[in-house]
Amino acid sequence: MASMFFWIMVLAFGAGTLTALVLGRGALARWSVASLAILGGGAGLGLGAQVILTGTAFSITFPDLLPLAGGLALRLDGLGAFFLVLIGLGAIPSALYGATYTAEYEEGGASMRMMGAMFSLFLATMALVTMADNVLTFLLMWEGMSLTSYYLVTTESSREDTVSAGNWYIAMTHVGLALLLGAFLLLMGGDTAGSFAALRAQADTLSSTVRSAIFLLAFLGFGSKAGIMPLHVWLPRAHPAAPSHVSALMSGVMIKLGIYGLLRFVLDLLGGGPVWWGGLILGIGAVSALLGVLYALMEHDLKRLLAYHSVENIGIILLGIGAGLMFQSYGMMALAALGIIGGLYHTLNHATFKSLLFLGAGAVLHATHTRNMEEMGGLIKKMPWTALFFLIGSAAISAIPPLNGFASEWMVFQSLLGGFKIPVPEVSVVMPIAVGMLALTSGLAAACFVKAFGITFLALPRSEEAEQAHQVSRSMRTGMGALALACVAFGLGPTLIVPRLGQILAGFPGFGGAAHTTFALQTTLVSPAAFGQVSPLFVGIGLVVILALVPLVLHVFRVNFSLRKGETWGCGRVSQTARMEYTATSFAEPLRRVFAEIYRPTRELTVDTHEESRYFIHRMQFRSEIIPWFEKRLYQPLLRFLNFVACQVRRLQAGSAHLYLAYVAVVMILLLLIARWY
Amino acid sequence: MDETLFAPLTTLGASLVLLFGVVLLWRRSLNAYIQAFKWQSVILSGVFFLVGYFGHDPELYGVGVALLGLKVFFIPHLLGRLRKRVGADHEITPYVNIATSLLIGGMLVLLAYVLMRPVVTVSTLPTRGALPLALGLVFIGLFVLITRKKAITQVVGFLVMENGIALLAVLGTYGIPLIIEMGVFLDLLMGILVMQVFIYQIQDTFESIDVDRLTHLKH
Amino acid sequence: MNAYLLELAQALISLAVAPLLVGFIGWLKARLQGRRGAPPWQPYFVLRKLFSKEVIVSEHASWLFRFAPYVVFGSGVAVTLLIPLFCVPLPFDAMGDLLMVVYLMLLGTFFLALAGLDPGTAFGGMGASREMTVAAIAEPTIALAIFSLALRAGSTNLGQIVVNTLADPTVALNAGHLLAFVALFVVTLAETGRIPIDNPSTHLELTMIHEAMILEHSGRHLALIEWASGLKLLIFFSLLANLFVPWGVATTLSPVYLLIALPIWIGKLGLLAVVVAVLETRLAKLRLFRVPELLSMSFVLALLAVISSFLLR
Amino acid sequence: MLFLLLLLPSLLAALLALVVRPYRPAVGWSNAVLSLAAFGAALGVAGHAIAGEILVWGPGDLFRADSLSALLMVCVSAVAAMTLFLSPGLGRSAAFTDRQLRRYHLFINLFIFSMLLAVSVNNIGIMWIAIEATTVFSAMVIPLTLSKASVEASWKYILICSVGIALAFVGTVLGYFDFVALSGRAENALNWPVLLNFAPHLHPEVMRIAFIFLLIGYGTKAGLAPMHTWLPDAHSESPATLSALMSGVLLAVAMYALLRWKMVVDATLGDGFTDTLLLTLGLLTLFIAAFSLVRASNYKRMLAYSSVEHTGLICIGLALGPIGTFAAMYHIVNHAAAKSMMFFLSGRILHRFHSTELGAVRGLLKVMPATAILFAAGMLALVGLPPFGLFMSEFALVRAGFVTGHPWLMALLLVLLAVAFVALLRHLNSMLHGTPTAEIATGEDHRWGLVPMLMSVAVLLVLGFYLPASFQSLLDGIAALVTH
Repeated sequence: MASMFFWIMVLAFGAGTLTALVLGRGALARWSVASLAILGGGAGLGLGAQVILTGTAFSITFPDLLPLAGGLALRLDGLGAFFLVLIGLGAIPSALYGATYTAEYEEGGASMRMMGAMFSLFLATMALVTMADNVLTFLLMWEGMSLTSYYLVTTESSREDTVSAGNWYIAMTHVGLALLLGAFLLLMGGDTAGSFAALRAQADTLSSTVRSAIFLLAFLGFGSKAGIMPLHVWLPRAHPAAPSHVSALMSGVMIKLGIYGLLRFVLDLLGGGPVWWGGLILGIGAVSALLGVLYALMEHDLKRLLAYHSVENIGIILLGIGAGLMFQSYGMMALAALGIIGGLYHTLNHATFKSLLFLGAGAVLHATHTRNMEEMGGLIKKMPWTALFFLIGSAAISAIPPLNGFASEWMVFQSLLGGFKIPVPEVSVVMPIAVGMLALTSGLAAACFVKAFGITFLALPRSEEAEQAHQVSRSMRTGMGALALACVAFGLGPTLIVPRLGQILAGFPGFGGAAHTTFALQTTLVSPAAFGQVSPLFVGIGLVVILALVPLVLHVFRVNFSLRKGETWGCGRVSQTARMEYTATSFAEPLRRVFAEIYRPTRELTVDTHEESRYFIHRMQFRSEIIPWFEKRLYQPLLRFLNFVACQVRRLQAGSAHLYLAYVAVVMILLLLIARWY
Repeated sequence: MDETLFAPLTTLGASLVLLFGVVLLWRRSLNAYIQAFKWQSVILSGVFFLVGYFGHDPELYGVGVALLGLKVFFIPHLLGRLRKRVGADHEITPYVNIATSLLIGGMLVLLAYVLMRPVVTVSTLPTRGALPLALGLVFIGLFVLITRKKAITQVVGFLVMENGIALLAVLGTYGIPLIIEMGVFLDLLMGILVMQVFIYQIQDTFESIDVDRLTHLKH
Repeated sequence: MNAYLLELAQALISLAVAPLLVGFIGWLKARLQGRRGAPPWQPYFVLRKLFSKEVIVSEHASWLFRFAPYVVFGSGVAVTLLIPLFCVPLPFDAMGDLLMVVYLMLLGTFFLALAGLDPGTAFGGMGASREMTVAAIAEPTIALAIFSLALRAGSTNLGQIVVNTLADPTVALNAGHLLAFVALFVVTLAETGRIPIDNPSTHLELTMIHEAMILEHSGRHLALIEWASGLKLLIFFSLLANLFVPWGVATTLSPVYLLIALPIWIGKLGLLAVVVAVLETRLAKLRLFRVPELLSMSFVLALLAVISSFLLR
Repeated sequence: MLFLLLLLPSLLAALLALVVRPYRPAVGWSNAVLSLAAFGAALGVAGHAIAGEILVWGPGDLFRADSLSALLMVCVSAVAAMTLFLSPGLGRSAAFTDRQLRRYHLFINLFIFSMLLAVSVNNIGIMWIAIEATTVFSAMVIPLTLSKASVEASWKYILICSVGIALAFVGTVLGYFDFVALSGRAENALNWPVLLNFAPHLHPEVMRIAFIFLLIGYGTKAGLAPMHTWLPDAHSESPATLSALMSGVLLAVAMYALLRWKMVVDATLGDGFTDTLLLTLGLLTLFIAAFSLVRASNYKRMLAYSSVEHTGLICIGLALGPIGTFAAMYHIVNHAAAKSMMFFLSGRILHRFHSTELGAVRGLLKVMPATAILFAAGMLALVGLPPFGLFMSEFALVRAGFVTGHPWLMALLLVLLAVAFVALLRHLNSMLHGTPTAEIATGEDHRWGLVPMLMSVAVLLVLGFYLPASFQSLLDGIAALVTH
C-alpha cells in the first residue's frame, strides 16, 4: 500500500514534469500538470497519513543512484510523514488554483514549460526531502527544492526586481546549504556513507563542543530557509516575485521544511541537547515573531506583508519548539511534548492559512494587476468569495477563535507558561518574556490583518484597476475554498489531530508515553496537569448558536428590521470619494509612532516656496522610508566589505606582465625559504 | 688533464657564465645583451665539454655541439636580426636602475647559495661547488625578465634562465638523459621562434616593443 | 443540568445589568460634576429607541458591515459564558480559558474595526486604526496580567483561578498581584473607551477612537454595538473583581450561596463603577499619541507581574 | 599499440593541415574524425586500467598508462574531439582566412598531441617537455585574428608560462640530481615508477626545494594563484575552442604533472609538507578567484576565473589524502565537461553579440534560447548545484576535508565558494535576462553545433546521479595510487 502511494507520487510528479516540457502552453498543459500534481500530492498525503496512522516507517533504497555516499536512500518515519502530509495539503489546492491562475503568464511571455516542469519538480523534491535517509540524498533533494523554487520565483524574469529577488533568494539559500553541509559533515565524522542511522549512533560519541557546533550550523542553515531573523531577507523579496500559487507553496510548505530539518537534527540525529539550544531557538523565535509582524505592519505591498507574516509565524513555531527543547533538557517530557506538538500544529495551521492568504493575494493580483494595497479597495463586492476566504485566513492568522491559528497558539502559550516549573530561575525567567512577546505579536497581527483585509477589500476602490476587478475562475476559488475549510476544520478539531502528533513524537527518545498520555482523544485540549483547557469545538458551536439566536430573539421582540441604503454620512460633505479613505500607510501610522524606536524611519521634507516670498509655499514633498535595521547594519556592511575585498583583489590583476612575473618570483623565493628551514 | 683541475675549472666556467649574466644587469644596449648571451653560451658549452671530458661521458660532447649551434650561432643571429628589424637599441628606463639591479643581483646569488646548501652537501661530485652559481643565474635571468621593458630583453632574460638551468643540470648530474636534453633544445627552439613571431606582432600592433605598454587587459 | 441553567442565567443577568452599569457611571459622573444627569436606566431607553429605528447603511458598505454588530454582540455574550461572575466553577469554564476569552474579545474588535473601514469614511478608518493600535497592546496586557494570577493559582481557566485562590488565599497577596491589577485596570479603561484614553460621551472629536469607528452604524446595529460595549465593561469589571478579590463568589450551586453571591458581585461592580466615575471626573483625556505610552506602561507592568510570578513561586 | 593509436591521429592531423594548402574544410573534417580514433584509443587504455592492468610500451618503457593517465587521456581526447568538431573551418563561414585556418588546425592538433603525450609518457622529463610544448603550440593559436588584445594576451601567456615551466624544470633537474647523487646516473631514473620506488631513499631537504620549484612551475601552468595571472587574459582572447581545451583539460594536465611529482615527494618526505603547501595555495587561489569573480566585467574572463577557482579546488582535493584525490579527479572530469561546454557556448554568444563584455550581453534567453539554457545549465553546474556532477564532486571534496580533519579550512572553502556562487549567478542572470539591443538578431544558427554541448550536459547529469562502476573503479585506482 505504502509503496503504491510512493510510486504514484513519484510517477505523477515525474509525469507532470514531462507533460509540462512536452505540451508547453495551453489549457491542456496547465490542467494536466495541475491534475498530475494533485494526484501526486494526494498520493503523498496518503503515504504520509498511512505512515502516521500505522506507525510503521516506509523505506526504499536505490543503491545504484548516488553511489558516492550510500545510494539514494529514502525512509519515511512519523516526523517526515507529517511534513509529507503538509506538502500534500499544500500541493492540492495550489495546483488546482494554479491550473487557471497561470493562464495569465502565458500571455506574459514567461516560459510555461519551465514553470510547469519546475512546479512538478519542486513538489517532488520537497516530498523527497522529507524522506531522505542519508546525507547526500538529503542535500541533493534540499538543493533541488531550492533550485526549482528559485526558478519558480524568477518566472517573470523580464522584470528587474524579480531577477534581483531571485539573486537574494538563491544566495541566502546557498549560504544555508553551505552551513548544512558543514553540520552534516561534522556529524559524519570519519564516516563517508552518512546514513542517518549511522549519524544517530555517531552523535553520542561526539564531544559537546562539536555537537553544539553542529547544532548552530544546522539551526542557521535551516533557519535561513525557514526565514528566521535576521536570515529572512529573501522572504519579503522572493515571495512577492513568485507566482502566487508558488508563493503559497513556498510560504506554506517549503519554509516549514526548515523546521523539519531542525527537528530532524535536534530531536532525532543529535537526540536533544543542553538547555541553551532550546533557549537560542526560543529567543530567535521570539525576535522573529515580533519583528516579523512589526515590519509586516509597515508594508503596503500585499504579498510582502504576507511574507513578513511568514517570518512571524516561523517565530511562533520556533517558540513552541524552543520551549519544548528546553523542557526536554530538564526531562519534563510532558511539557516538552506540548511545546513541540504546539509548534508542529502551528506549522500545519500556518500552512493552511498562509497558503490561503497567498492564494487570495494572488486572486487580487490577478484581478487588479497590482500588489500595492493603496490602489485596492472595494473588492469585497467584485470578488465576494475571494473576500470571504481571505477574511477567514486573516482571522485564522490573527489567532481568532474558533479558527485554527488560535488552537496552536494556545498550545504554544500553554507550553511557555509551563516554564515556571523549570527549577532554575535564571532560565525560567526567559519564558514569561517570551509569553509577553508572543502576546504582543498576536495583538499586532490582528491589527495588521484588519489593515490588510480592510484596505484591500473594503470601502471604495482606490484605483481604476480595482474598480474593474473581476471574479476569479472557479478552480482558483475552489483551491481557496478548500484551504478555508481546512482552517475551520483544524480550528474546531485540534483534538483529532493533536494525538496523532503525539504519536509522531512518541517515536523519539524520552518522549514515549509522555507524548501519548498528554493528549488523549477528547473534546477539549488539555495542557499537562490540566493547567489549562479549552474546547474550540464547543466555543465554535456556541458562537454559531449565539449568532443564530440573536436575530431570532430580536425578531421575537419585534425589533425594527427595515434597512435603507443611504449615502455615507460624512459630517455634511457632499460626496464620498476614494481619496477620503484611510490608506494602508495612515492606518499603520499610530503603530509606527509607537514603535518608532525600532523602525527608525528616515524623514525627508522638501519645501518649495514661491520666489516672491518664503511664506508662500509652492509645493511640499515628504518622504519617509523604513529601512530595516538588519539590512542597514548587517547586510549592507557585509556587501560593502565583500565589494571592498573584491576591489582589492582586482588590483592584483593590474595588467603588467612584469608585475605578474614578480608575483611568481616573490612566491617562489618565499616558499623556497620556507622549504629550506622547514 | 689532471682530475684535480676538474673542480676549479668547472667553478671558473660557472663563474664566467654567471658573470655574463651580470653583464645583463649592467649594460643598457640590446646588442650588448645579445652578445653577452652569446658569449655566455660559448662558456656554457665549454663547461659541457669539460664535464664530458672529466665525467667520461661522450654524449655531453654532442650536447655541447648542439648547444653551440643553437645558442651561440642560431639564436643570437635571430635576435640580432630581430633587433634590427624592430629598430630597438637601448633599454631606456628599466623598472630598477643599474646600481640597484647589480646590488639585487648580488643578493640573489647569495640567496642561491643559502638555498642550495642542502643540495650541495648531499652531493659528492667535484662539480657541486658551482651549483649555487647556476641557481643564481636562474634568479638573475628571472630578475631581468621582471625589470626590463623591451620584449627582446625579456627573451634574453629567459634564455639566460635556460642557461642557468642547463648549467645546473650539467654540473649537478653530468647532464640529464640525452633524449630529454634534445627535447629541451627542441622546445627552446620552438619557443624562441614563437616569441620572435610575437615580437613582430607586438611591433606591428603597438608600434613599439616596450612590454610595459601591454597593460590593456586587466582585472 | 442546573449548572447549565445557571450558566444561562448568568449570561442573561449580565445582559440585563450591563446597560445599567454604563448608565450608573454616567449618572454618577454627572453628579460628581454637579450636574443632574440622565438617570442610571437611561441606556435602556436608548437601546429601545435604537431597536425600533430603521437601519441606514452606507451604499458603499458590504455585508460585513451588517454582519459585524452581531459578531461583536455574540462574542460579548460568549465571553460572559466563559468568565466567573458570581458562581464558580461552571461547566463552560472548561470550554475556554483566559486565552479564549482574550481572543474572543479580539474577535469582536476585529470585526468592529473592519466594519469601521467598510463604508470608506475617513472617520471610520481613523477609528479602526486607533482601535486596533490600542487593542494590539491592550489584549496582550490582559493576557499577561491574568497569566500572573493563573501561574500562582495553577490554572489558566478563569473559574479555576477563582476556586484555587479561594482555597488558598495567600496566593492572592503579593506584589505581582498589585502590578497585575494596575495593568488590568488601565487596560479596562482603554478597552472600554474610558477617560483618559477615550471619551465615551463625545462624538466628532479628532481624538476619539471607539465612537469614530461606529459612526456609521445606526438602528439595531448601533444598539447591539452599544449593548456589547456595555457588556464589555461588565466583563472587565467582573474580571477585576473576581480574579483579584474572589471572596463572595459562590463555589456551590446551593440557592442560598447564590443569593448571597449575586448582590456581592453587583456590589463589586458598583464599587468599580464608582472608582471609574471618580477617575473620569478627576482626569483629563490624554493626548492621543500619549495613549500608547500609557498602554506600554501597563504592558510592562503586566510583564513584570508575570515575571515575578515565575520567580517568586 | 594503443598508445600509437592515441598519439598518431593528432600528429597526422597536424601533418594534414601542414601539407594541404590552401586550407580546405575537408581537412577540418578529417581531423575531427581522426580525433575520434584517439578518443577510442583512450577508452581502450581506460578499459585496461579499469581491469587493473598498467599498459607499458615503447623503447625504454617510454609510454605507460595507469588509471591516472587513463583518466586524463579520456578527458583530453574527449574534449579534443569536441573541440575539433566545433572548430572554425568546418563550415563555410568566411570569418577566417585560409591562412589563419591552416595555422589554427596545425597548431591545435600539435597542442592536443602534446597534451596527450604529457599524460601518456612514463618519463617525467619528457612529460615536462610535452607540457612546455603545449605552451608554445597553444600560444600560436591565441592570436588567430591579430589585435592588440590578442597579441598582448599571447605574449603574457608565453612569457609567464615559459618562465614557470622553466622553473618546473629546475625542480625536475633537482629531483634527478638527488637520484644521481645517491645511485649514479641512470637513463631511466626519470621513469616515474623507478623514481617512485627509489623515492624513500631520496634526501628530504633536496626534495623539498625541488618540490617548491615544481609547484611554482606546474602551478603557473595550472593557474594556481598568484601565478594564474596569464589565465584570464589568455582565455578571454583565445578562440573559444582553444579556451575550451585550455580551461577544460590543459589545467588538468598541469595538475596531473604536479600530482605525479607530489606522489614522489610524499614518498620521500612522508609528512604533510606537500599537503600543507597545496592547501595553502589552493585556498589562496580560491580566495583570489572568488573575489575576482565578484567584479568581473567580461564573461570569458569570468569563465577563466571560474577555472582558476576550480583549479584551487582540485589543488585542495589533492592535499586531502586518497579520498581527496578521488574527489579531485572526479572534479577534473566534471569540470572538463562543464567548462569546455561553457567556452564553446561563449564562442556562440560572442559571435552573436560581438562583445565579450558582460554589460553588452542582455536578454540571452530571448536572443538565443537554446544556447542560453545550455549556458545556464553549465553555469549552474559550475557553481556546484545539483543535479550536475560538480555538486557530487564538491561534496566529495568537502567531505574529504572533514574526514581528514580540516573542518576550519573547509569552512573557509565553503565561504569562498559561496562568494563565487553569488558572483557567478548574478552575472549569469544579468546575461540571461533584460532587453537585448535592437540590432541583435534573434534565433539560433548552426543548431547542430549544440549537439556536443547536449552531450556534455548529459554527461554532467549522469555524473550527478550516478557513478558508473567502471568510472568509479578508475577513480579508486587513482586513489589507491596515492595510498602508500
